[in-house]
Amino acid sequence: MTVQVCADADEAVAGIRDGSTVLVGGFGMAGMPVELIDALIRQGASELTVVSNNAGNGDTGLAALLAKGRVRRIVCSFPRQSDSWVFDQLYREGRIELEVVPQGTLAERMRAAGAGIGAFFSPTGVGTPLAEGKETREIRGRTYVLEYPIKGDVALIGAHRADRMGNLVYRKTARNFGPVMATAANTVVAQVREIVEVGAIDPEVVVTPSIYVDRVVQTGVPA
Amino acid sequence: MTVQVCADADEAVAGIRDGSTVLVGGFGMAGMPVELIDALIRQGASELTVVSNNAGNGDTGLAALLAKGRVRRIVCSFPRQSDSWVFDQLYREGRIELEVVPQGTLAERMRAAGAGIGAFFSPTGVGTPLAEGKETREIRGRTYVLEYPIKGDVALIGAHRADRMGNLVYRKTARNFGPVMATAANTVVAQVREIVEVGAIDPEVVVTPSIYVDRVVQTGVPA
Amino acid sequence: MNASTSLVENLDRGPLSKDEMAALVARDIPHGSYVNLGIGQPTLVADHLPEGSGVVLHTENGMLNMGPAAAPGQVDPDLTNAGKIPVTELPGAAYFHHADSFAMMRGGHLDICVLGAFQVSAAGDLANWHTGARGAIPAVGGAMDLAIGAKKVFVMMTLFAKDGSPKLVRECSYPLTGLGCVDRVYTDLATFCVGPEGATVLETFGIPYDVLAARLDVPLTPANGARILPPGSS
Amino acid sequence: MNASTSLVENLDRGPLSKDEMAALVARDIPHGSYVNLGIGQPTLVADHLPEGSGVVLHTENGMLNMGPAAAPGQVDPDLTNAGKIPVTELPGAAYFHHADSFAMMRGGHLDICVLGAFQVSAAGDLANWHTGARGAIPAVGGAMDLAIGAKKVFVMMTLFAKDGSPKLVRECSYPLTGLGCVDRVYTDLATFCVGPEGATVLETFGIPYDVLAARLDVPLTPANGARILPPGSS
Repeated sequence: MTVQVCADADEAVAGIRDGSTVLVGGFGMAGMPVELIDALIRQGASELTVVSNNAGNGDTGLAALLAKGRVRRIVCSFPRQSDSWVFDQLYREGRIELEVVPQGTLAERMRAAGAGIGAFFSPTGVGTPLAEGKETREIRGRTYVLEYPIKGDVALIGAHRADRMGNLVYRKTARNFGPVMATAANTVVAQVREIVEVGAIDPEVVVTPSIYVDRVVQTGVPA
Repeated sequence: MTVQVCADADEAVAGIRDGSTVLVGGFGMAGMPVELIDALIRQGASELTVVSNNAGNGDTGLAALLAKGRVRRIVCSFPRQSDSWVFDQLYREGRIELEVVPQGTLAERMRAAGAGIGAFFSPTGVGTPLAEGKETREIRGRTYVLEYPIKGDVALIGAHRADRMGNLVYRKTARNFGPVMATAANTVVAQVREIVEVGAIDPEVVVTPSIYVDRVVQTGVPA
Repeated sequence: MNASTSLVENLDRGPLSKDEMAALVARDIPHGSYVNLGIGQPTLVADHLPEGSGVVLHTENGMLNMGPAAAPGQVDPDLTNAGKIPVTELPGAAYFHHADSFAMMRGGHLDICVLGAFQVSAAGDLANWHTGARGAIPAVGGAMDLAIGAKKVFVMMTLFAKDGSPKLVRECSYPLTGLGCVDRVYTDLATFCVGPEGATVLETFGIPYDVLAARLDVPLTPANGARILPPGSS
Repeated sequence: MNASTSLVENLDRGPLSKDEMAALVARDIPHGSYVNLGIGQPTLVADHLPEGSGVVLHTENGMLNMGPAAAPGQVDPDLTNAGKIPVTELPGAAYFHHADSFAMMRGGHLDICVLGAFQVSAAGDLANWHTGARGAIPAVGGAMDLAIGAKKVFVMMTLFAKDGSPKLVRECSYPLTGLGCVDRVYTDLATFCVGPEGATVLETFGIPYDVLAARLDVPLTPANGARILPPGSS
């Protein structure tokens, strides 16, 4: 359906419910939808499950959301970083649940959700603690572990540019999880540096087609 | 490894062995690697399994390869077309095996081969003759059928432009199966309309990164 | 029109032409929908979408916001629809590869697809790819992916085959395309909702409900349990 | 160097510095390889690739043909490596999203990846993501995908931990990253092939083979069953 071009980040995150699963784009700060996360803090939804590569850096963005006690559970590949003190403390105090997922499995499980795949056999993690309790199968001489989709109620992503239909392009390695998460959530919200007219993005270079995008908001300065 | 920039289509298809599985790009004529197929006919490999969306049109390209009796088995979604008389006759005479695969399953099975996925549960085809004999499973209330990867020994694809490293871009709907097949074969051969210097393709718009491409050949006229 | 509206018997018009059926389908596509139109008759629906409908057309061979068929001078062999017919692109279009295109379909992102059919069952089973005839060459294309992928599946077909047999049936006798996947059936004589609750008649065209029901070997319910003749009907 | 070469005991040099180990790894990367260098020590390998090596670096966060770390004036927050360090792009680069990047890894398209390790077993099992210590926060990142995905996995590590325990072991005691995935181990004291046949010593540095073997609790074989002192060695 037609994309909603929002006046500000608060409008863009309106209606997110307590208990939602929120996919949050970015790899470190590249592609991190900081303004949307700040708006989500103001919006107030709690008991969230957050799916993101990391578990927050420093005291802003995802770390600030965690610090407010809004996140019940985090699904990520790499929570522990030099500046992940907010998460570290919550985790050590038993105030947040953690599911560690290999990074490629995290991406592929979201892709599966977006692509209508019910489950898939992955070679990643076989024989490791992260495959414990999971179904395994030998296929053509190799062992695989069965992985299930991760679907979001909401995805918050950062992109470089949107047109007014919702087509998105990204910039350099800030692309990372954005295009995958955009396929894997019921409501996809993108913050972008600039919104351009329909037709201003070459159809050959669109990375996230408009069909996936529900709301866009321009934040910060066009690059 | 470093891409081989070939002098002509014959060099590009050299070494394809009898009995190979050959992925052939294109949807109808858009993206069809006609010059590579013609070279494959001259090259002489036989007993081939061909994986392609269609089973040849008219008397040229894939149809000509079939007419020469080089193809033992074809895996495709839509063999029967108004101008598929070469295939139709071979099939009715029992001289070619046919595996019909839903188009999206065909694409996804090749993607799985390229992405290291051992098998995946798809909702497509459940309860239909094309799922007969396949393992099914109910996951979260929906029934899925288990599908396995399709891997090629060789992929022959058509693209619009290559740089001398092997990065590829396509044009409009001629993109179709090319990018997927490029991930799914041991040797990937691309015919392109023009070969440009390294650096002449914007890294943001590369569709098939060089890592997937083994040989490129310039055919026809740059558009 | 939705299933809670009462049955309307249009006795002053019908059977509908293909274009009239296409116009009915077009009327039921909400503003801004992402839609895939199957090869053949469903393609006609595009001609009946009103100016400013905001409807975005998907083609399985890797494009969103496909435009009309190419005029003779516009033909670009790199730009075709699923039927291999040269088409055009509209502003805001996007191209993508086949795995992405079918991920979009299978993943439930298309709002509506419109397909032709050999048979549809009251439960919404679809048969539209293979007559099962001996010697026929099977060819499925993207039909199975569309049937199970789109949020809503609309079928456009004549209600009776050339031999007079009904195409809305208790159980499909032709090989299936998908199980319980059809939501709405648009025919020359009537429109139906189908699904787990069975078949509901929404509108008839040139035939009273009772006559229609007698010609079909399918338990039918009139929409909303009521039957309404539009004003001016005989 | 390949495993059919006879063992070389370099008694005039070693233990190797990190840079010397990185240079050894760089020497063994064939021209034109597509390579992923893990976070930390493996990053040093890039500095030892010769001009014109044709090696293309992959970073898991979605890029091929990554260039060196960004100089202070070049920093672009949209362009980092897997360690979140600002980097640069080389001509012929390509960007792609995370699912595509890990499909590339898992699908076996990278020729070589170079990783650090806590432990490697003689069979090639790798432990490099988690010490298993109580209270430690697990964080795996892309290590498991790289370990099972790349055609060849090279490990760079010191042969002994700070507490003196060997890191080349019969069985890893730390939680595994991957089973039987490591091909080559580069350490300060020796280089090894590991795998189903067990551990083979290719070269030693500053330590004779016999002394090395006595310090490890792993059955070892000298490469090609023969031991060769290079000319000029004492």
